[in-house]
Amino acid sequence: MTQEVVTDKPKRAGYFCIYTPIELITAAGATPIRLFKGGDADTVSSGEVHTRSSFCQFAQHSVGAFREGDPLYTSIDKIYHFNTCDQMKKAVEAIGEFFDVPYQMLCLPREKSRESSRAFMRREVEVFRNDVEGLTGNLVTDERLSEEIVKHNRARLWLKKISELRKRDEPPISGGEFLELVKAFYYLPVEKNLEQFEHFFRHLSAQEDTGERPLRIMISGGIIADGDNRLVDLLEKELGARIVVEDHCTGLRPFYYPISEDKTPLDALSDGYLDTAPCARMKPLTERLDFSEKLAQEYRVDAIVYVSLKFCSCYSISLNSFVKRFQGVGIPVLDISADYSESDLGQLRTRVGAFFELIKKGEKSASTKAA
Amino acid sequence: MTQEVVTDKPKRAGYFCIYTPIELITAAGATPIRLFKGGDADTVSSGEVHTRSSFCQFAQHSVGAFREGDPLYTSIDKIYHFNTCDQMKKAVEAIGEFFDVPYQMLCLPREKSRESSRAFMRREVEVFRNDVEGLTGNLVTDERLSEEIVKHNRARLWLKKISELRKRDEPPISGGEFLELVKAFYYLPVEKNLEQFEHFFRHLSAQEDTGERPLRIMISGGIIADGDNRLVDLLEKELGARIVVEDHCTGLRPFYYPISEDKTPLDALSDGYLDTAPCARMKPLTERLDFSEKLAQEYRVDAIVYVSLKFCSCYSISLNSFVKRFQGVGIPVLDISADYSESDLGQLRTRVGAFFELIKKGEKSASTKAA
Amino acid sequence: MSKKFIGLDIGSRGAKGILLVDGEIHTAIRPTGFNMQETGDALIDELLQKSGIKKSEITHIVGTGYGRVILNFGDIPYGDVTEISCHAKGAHYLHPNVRTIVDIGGQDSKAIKVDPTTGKVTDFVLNDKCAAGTGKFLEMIATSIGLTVEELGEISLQSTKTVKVTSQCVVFAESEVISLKAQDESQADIAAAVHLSVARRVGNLLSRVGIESDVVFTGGVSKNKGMRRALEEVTKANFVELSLDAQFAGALGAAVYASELATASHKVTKIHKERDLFASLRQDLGNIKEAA
Amino acid sequence: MSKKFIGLDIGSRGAKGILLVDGEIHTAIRPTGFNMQETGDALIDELLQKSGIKKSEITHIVGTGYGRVILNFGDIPYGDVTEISCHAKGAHYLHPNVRTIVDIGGQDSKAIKVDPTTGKVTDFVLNDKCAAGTGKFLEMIATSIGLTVEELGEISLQSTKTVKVTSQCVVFAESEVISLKAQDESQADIAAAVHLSVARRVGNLLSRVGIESDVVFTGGVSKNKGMRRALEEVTKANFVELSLDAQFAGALGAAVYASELATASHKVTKIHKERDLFASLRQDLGNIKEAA
Repeated sequence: MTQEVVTDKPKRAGYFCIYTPIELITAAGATPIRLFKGGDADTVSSGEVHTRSSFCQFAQHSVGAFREGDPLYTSIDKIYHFNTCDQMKKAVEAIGEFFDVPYQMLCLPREKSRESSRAFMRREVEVFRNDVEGLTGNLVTDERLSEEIVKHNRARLWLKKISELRKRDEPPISGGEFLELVKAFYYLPVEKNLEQFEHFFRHLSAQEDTGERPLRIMISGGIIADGDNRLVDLLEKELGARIVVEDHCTGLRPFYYPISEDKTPLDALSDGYLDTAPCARMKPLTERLDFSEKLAQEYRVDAIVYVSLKFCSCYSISLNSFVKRFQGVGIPVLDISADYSESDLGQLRTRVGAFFELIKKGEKSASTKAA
Repeated sequence: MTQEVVTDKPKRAGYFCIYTPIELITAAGATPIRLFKGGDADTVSSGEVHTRSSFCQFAQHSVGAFREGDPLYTSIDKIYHFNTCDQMKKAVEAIGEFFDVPYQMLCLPREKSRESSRAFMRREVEVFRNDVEGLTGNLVTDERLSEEIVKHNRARLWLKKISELRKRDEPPISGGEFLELVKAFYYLPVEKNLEQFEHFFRHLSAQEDTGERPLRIMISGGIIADGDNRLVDLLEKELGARIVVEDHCTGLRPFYYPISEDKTPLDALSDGYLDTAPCARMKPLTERLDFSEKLAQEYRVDAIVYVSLKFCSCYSISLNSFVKRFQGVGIPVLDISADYSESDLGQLRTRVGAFFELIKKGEKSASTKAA
Repeated sequence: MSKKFIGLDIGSRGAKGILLVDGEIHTAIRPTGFNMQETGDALIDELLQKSGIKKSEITHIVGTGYGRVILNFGDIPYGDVTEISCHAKGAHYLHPNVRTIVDIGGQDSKAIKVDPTTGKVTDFVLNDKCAAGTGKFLEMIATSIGLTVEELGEISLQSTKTVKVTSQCVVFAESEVISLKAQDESQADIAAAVHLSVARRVGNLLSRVGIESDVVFTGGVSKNKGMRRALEEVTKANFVELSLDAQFAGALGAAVYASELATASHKVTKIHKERDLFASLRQDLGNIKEAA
Repeated sequence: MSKKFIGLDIGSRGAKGILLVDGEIHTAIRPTGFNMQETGDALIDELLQKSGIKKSEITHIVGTGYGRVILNFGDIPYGDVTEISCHAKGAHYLHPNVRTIVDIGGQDSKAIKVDPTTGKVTDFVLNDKCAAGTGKFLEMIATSIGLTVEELGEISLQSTKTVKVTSQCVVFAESEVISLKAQDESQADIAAAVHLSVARRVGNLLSRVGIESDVVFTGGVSKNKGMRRALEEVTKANFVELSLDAQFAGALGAAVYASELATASHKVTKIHKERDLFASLRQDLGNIKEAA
């Protein structure tokens, strides 16, 4: 059914942000790889040569991984970047300039409610399609694209269903484990994932209860990179809480809404990605807060840990509004300002520890912020 | 000829960024005020309550000025914000949320070469027009708008002509003085400026030479706020150099290109503001570098001082490409990382001093970076 | 026989111990040594010696502070509580009307809201990843002009003229101070400026939790009179004095928690062991990530 | 009669003096006191005493460093040159093949490129507004583990195991060091990690100017052997030793500039006086800005 000529080694299209319609990449016969490694201080330090000390460490790490010759990163044939934050945009420019990686910038409008934004997004998605066609030499037909939308929807749905097992009093899968499935989505072929996710779902849904009801945590905020395990391990392995849902772009959030299978495929992608569960850079901020609250209620969380990387403008400042919202709802929020240095585990332990002491005392109406 | 009803106290529309088509504000009968004060450490400290320590001090100062009740800032009826950098965008959201200032965000596409960007900008300009009409209750007619375009073009042209007097070996106006005229453009009514600028031009162009030929400096980089005088004073008053041209958004740059008077006024504004001499957030970066080089050549500068505020992603990282470009041209560049604290005057003096020592030794091909 | 409780506050910069016997308070203090356990043992020895009580009489020990999680006292039941909860509890014990606590320590500054009926924390904000607004800031500046932190505080009270230290970063603030010195500004005025700079940052934290009276100032820096004056100036709030040296508030809170006993122990639900289910997935991921 | 030149380097953390007589070098060093002029005078007295030369015999003095601009020596001609130029000049005087200088001082780190034919600076990069990668960083860490910076350097050479200090911020790096201590890591390994952390940041500066041999290490931190080893490890470059204690490089360079005399004096073109032309504009602006 597929019409493209498959070469021996498919082109690899790298991307950082989940607003990238990867269905277009696979439909063109290329392999999408999300570049979201982080957590290593040496790589950060290497990336700082081409960025600055005031860039968030995820941006520095992303540049550093190219500079250090990370095999996954250097295997990328082209980077597609849907206009995220300033720092990542500038990081991509630096990668292009200093490591000769071709890249294409695409603009993501912020005010999704305006008709003009929607039309503009549709045009950018076309620019994107034309560009990946140029990368692989394969035309993207509507038929192929529809197939890819269906496949990716199914993979997203499996992840959502697996996540929903965490609505049980005793979640059969930990937050740390869920993140491994998320990695599979971004690193492995969708066909392979469809098999595996179904297998995981059947296995996990059959798991028996032992009657425990751990403290239920939602993680919200900015990116939790592949390799940045400290907070998750502290919460789950050391303090015995369970992360039951992630309101961030490397957890459940991007899998929440499917792409429409009824519209013409380009319209579906354009609207679907614009309307994905919003990140903090999107406007209006209330929509983002509504979604966070919806997730927190749906998963019956006891408390929220809000993480933002040091120097991240978007997530650090929207914290204030976030806290205000959840104060109203009566779910306590702990604010953590993070980086990839190893110095602050003791501080992290104290902040999370004090937060847990506060929650356990049944002060459900309290909201607690610490950074 | 004007059709709007002038109320006793015209509405004040505040804006931060020069990509805001102020002609629409005046045509609707409101008063545009550019909010670009900076330089005071106490105001910064106050603004930090609603931002974060990793926001640039201009963003913090902008929030702080509202929090401290600066009379000019608190007199603003509405803020219009054409999608600048993340930090200023978030600062505007914070001002809206915490000081109840209404604001409207507008999106400025980055890839101006694409037709889709141009169409989108045109739509955003319409949104802007509709919004200011709502603010004042006055309709903006094409006729009124054309008048305003002509008036503002004339004001811009006077500033450009005054600036061009600095092409003389002995500039009859210092860089510090030129910045005062720039302030007039942003704070005073255009009608008043038209008179004054002409008066200044006649007076300055008649000034006699004394035969001096000071060192000719171009300042490039991020914003030099109203109140942030240290660097200009150090260069001109202490070290005796002359700033002959500014490649930044509070100096000559925004006055370089006029708005077309031939197109229909909305098209003219939409294209004209998109095509203004580019700032570092615009793509492609080469266009920005081309403009910087053009200015430097036109004004025959001996050296460039590139200033970026600490935590400014856009201007800090594009520095590397900037330096590369001018290394090729043989004009030395000094890189200064600045904030509004008063601690670093000694360091600043050493850096600029060493840079001048280097230049004066005739090492014209050297490029020097310091932060 | 009355019950006897010990609270230990093993901070990164100093260790404090409190022995609580029927409302009677014994204190001990020493630098935190290389070995936290030894430091804890030494504090207990000193407390026992001062009070004439035997070790076997101790009912319960609670540890707090940086070193809290690695202590063990053999037969005596031991639990740990974070310093944030302990500071609140200690301040509440001494002054039941306290509603807001400002705690400035070496590396952290905290604004804590306390429930005046229970002494429990209802909200807290800590400084973000920046040392401006902490004791470290004062310490570095004091060292650079050849004073102790206490002297810096004392001398700041004699300030007669407003000068400014504006830099956020301790290192650059230090150079600011050096240049103020070079401009012949007096030590007193410089010291006052430094305290005001820290107080402004701490004031920002306080404005995020909301400041309610009574306000108590605790933590290592609370002995510094200049800091207190600067905080009062910035917050316009009245600070009440505790009847005990406020740097013992954490240890005292720990001792109070020891008396409440069970509160102090954590029940940790262990995470599921590594499962076979994930083994092959991990291998697939490893392959893609390592050798592309 | 031979000419005699003095170079003074009045830094924020220490003052150095060099007297240059026919290639013979006399040195003096003292802490920078409260009064820069007194410090300068005292250095000169010491140099005169050591060399047996009279003040009146001095041909020219050049000052550099933080305090350079405010000195005055009466009849003796005086000029000032920045420390960046002086470091290069001094290093070049001692070792004419030098092309790259790494200078780590208390608050600044610099990478300087030098023209080997003239000893003049052709390019330089300084650290941005962050103290990571400066001597201050080493100093704070050394203090926190009870060592001097020299001891920290010495002991780092005995490191046998790689541990990591990763935080950019001095204050947080200090807490990292405290936690490494708590994990029983040896002082030697911790010290090596701290030096490596600074060296990585300085290496970043060097990679921006491009490193060319011969490389010389100057500045206050250059006496630190651990730092030198860490820099060699990071840059893979060979560092040459100067025949004089490298912390005198700035003062020596100043003395060499003194011998080149005229180079040192600035001709400052004064800015036009405040002009009437702008007075009414300023008033208009003042009105709009103050009372809206």
